[in-house]
Amino acid sequence: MSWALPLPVVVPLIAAAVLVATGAILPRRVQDAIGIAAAATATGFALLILAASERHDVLHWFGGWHPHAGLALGISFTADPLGAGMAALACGLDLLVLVYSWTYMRRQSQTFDVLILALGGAMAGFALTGDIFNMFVWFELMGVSAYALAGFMVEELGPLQGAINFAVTNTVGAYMVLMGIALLYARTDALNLAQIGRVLGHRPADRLVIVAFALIVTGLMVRAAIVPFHFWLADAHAASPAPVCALLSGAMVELGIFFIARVYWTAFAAPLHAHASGVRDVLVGLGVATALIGALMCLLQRQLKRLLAYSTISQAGTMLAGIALLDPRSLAGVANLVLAHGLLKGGLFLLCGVILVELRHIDELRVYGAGRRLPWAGVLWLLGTLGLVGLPPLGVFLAQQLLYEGGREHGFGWLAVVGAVASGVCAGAMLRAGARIFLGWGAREDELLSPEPDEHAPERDVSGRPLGIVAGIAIVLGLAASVVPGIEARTELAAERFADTSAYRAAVLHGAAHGDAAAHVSFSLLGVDTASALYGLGALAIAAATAAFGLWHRRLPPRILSAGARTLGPPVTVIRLAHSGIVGDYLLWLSGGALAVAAIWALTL
Amino acid sequence: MACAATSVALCLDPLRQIFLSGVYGLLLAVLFVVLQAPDVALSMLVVSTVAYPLIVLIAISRTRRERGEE
Amino acid sequence: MTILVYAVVAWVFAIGIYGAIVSRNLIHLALCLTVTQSSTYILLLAIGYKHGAGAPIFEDVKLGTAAVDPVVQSLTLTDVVVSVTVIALILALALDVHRQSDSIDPDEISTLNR
Amino acid sequence: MSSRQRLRAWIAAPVLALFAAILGWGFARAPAFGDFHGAYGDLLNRIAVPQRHTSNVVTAIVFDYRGFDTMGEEFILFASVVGVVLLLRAVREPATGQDDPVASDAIRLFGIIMVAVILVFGLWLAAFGLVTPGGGFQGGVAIAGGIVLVFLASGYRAWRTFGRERLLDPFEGLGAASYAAVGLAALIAGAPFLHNLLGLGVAGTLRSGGSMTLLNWAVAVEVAAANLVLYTEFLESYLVPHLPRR
Repeated sequence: MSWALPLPVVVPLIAAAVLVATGAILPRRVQDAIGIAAAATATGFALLILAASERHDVLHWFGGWHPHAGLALGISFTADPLGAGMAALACGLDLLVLVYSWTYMRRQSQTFDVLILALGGAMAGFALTGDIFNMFVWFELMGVSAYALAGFMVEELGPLQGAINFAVTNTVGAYMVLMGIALLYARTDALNLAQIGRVLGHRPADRLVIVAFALIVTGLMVRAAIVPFHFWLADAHAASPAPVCALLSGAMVELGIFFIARVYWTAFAAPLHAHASGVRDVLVGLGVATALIGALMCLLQRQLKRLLAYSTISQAGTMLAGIALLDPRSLAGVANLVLAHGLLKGGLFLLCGVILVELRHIDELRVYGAGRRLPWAGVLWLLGTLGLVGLPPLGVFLAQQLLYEGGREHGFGWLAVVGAVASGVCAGAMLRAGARIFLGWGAREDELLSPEPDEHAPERDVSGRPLGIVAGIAIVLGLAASVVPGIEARTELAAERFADTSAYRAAVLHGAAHGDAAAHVSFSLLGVDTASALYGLGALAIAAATAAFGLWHRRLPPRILSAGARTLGPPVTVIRLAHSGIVGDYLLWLSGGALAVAAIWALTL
Repeated sequence: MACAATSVALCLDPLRQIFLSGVYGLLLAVLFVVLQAPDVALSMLVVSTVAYPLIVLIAISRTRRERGEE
Repeated sequence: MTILVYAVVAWVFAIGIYGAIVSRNLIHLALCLTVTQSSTYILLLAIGYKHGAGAPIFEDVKLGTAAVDPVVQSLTLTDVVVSVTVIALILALALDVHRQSDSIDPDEISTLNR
Repeated sequence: MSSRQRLRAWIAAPVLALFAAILGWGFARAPAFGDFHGAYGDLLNRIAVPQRHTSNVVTAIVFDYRGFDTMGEEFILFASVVGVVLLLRAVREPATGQDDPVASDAIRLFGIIMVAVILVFGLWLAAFGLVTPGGGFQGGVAIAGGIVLVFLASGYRAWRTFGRERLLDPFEGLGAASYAAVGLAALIAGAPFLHNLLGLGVAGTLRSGGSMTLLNWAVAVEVAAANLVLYTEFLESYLVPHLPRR
């Protein structure tokens, strides 16, 4: 299978280049078809690689430069099930987005397809690479194509500003990553992750390793939208076309999280072993802060894409907290969360596009009640929301069950409560918006929500129904992600392999088979744990209460309302004001956050 | 080096800044030659003398001109 | 010498970001980012430098002569390309912003006030 | 300067000073300046010339040992140029009756001579990349600069007829695609991606390095075309009269 590894990356990239080269010759529809075919091929190969990697890691040494006496000469792709799964998810979403754009972006220029393909190829490369500088290259390619896509609607100021904030903050993040890579090279003479891990493992971490780790993790956290590096995400999402949001939220943010895990396990686990609790505390803290602040901001939005964007931030916080537990079981949970969330959130963003096409606005107060004529869209919205809250046993439920179990083992049992509250509040905001739009419930005005510039709808003659089918596919797949027979055992096995650093090294540097070809993976059905089911139902209750409050808070007794406003008002206002949309502010937050992370680790490790 | 970088970053007038950044690019190129990296020095040279000034100057004049018109 | 070199790298990195934070002009901001990025070039090349060694080009030089590290140089080359592309994109965005609002001051164009 | 900006500047200064201090604190454990002995680089310095028949080890790394990075890098350039085209499309409405910005014949002649010099220099840079410093990227940027000067010297109208969509885009796409295609060819032939299949030639000559030569020229084409698209787009945005905003 080794030969197939470059293909999920190379096929979309070649297709992108061919589309540009033939731009003046081929009609638009043929070009779209080429793009879809390329994305489908890439997805197919990614799934093949995933299947093959279940038995043992698949390696590809570019240029045929196999390691020379354990010293990596060239660049390797290393596919383990989690990496290959990430690649498959990214390619699959890329394919869905291209199919969706066949209708949605009908009048737009072909450059849209080109950039989507480049973004897809870059994401696959990022997921598969085993070389840290190569990771940086894909990081930048993802970034460059995504910045341009975020600024796609150049006729409006909002998207441009969102794209600038996105580009500037992520560029600074990339420089931090690069600086960390340079430091690692100074210490280890290596760029291959396995080799870096081997050299670093010789002695405990010193200042240089700590600073390098802080820089790399900070840079990745910018991409992963972790508080206080998250500001760009909502601005970029609020303004990008819906299919672009689906890719950014569904796969790109998660890739940032994924690589934090990758770089920790392959390179830093051994030298930082003695300090694991210090690393864990900082990252869990950031994750929890992200989950809660994301949820709070989510509650305050009325523009649907911005609302979903903050829900992504909140989920990214849960993912980071899960990874920060540094334990294979939680890692399996995060992997399941990435899969289910990626599909569900991708589908929900695509659904936003449907709402925009059919109802001409995506502001929940403006389209109040107008969704009554689109009952199927309302059902999809409800299904997506239930999937995201983790209604047992669907959607992200399995992920949360694994995360809770992992958290309990490390004395972080309270994480379960935080997770339930965060996902409950986000889902509550989504239920509230859905109830306003599709049922016409609640008040027409809501002074709690932030006014936002609305989005101009695309062409009038686009029908929402085919778009809705694509969105529906993503949502249904996301709902089913938990209940695929055997998925729990498989991800747990995959996560254990992911965390088995020494076997990874032996596989990469000495060609040893990594993974147990004979491992029996059962196709057992998901066992629902009572405690997790209770947490899931609790989150659902929180969601219902939040939604009800959002819809009918004016009916509460005035005394309660004013007391609530006095206590909660000031902190909420402060958090709101921090999201100023000014790039200088965001950079200041970024450097302050980087300073804090580096300083805490420098002082405690 | 540090002084040149500082002056580029803190120079608030865009036109003067692009001039300074050209000088900074040249300085970097010289430094790279000293560090025995002729390949990098060459690309720094072509980038900082051809690519940046062209697009940045165009961007500056575009934004200037219109402000003058109104 | 060692301390001086690394201090310069840290300084250049920070001053570039500082310039970007206080920037009142997106074009200025883009050039500040190039300054930040230049610190990574210096760091990479400084890491690979060896006293008394030549360039890693063996045209008229006997093979086996001491040469500085070639890997960091190839990384820096990639880095230079990346910087051009990012600058071009930000400038293009700045031009569009200017067309919409007649301003390229990031503080003036904020429409996303919540 | 608004109070908000002043406040930002005052907070930023200590934050970044501390950040620089932490960076320096970590850097202090890096190898002493001038005293680096990286096993990776040393090994490549020893084996690259005999294995790859190129005298420039950096180029051997760029196009062979780590050629895949370079492919990614080409696509970064490619994607960003596509992005610039996308972003500037609104600024780029058809313009009417542009005058030539340069009027004097003497200037034109001088320009054309300069251009010839730069073009030759660019081609030389690109061609000898495997032997001496330089290579596809540096050569490509220089060539693009030269061509821009041709058209600036000989009048803008000539430049417009040059045509981005009909001429430049195909070159840009083909440059990027052919780099990947060279890699894919190796894969189809049953070797790893980007494996150097062609004969390596004699070290120090133009035809050394096997498929690295192809990759080098693919990069040169891609970079030159990409830069030209970039300049065209920015020039267009400059020359097109100010359109009323919506």
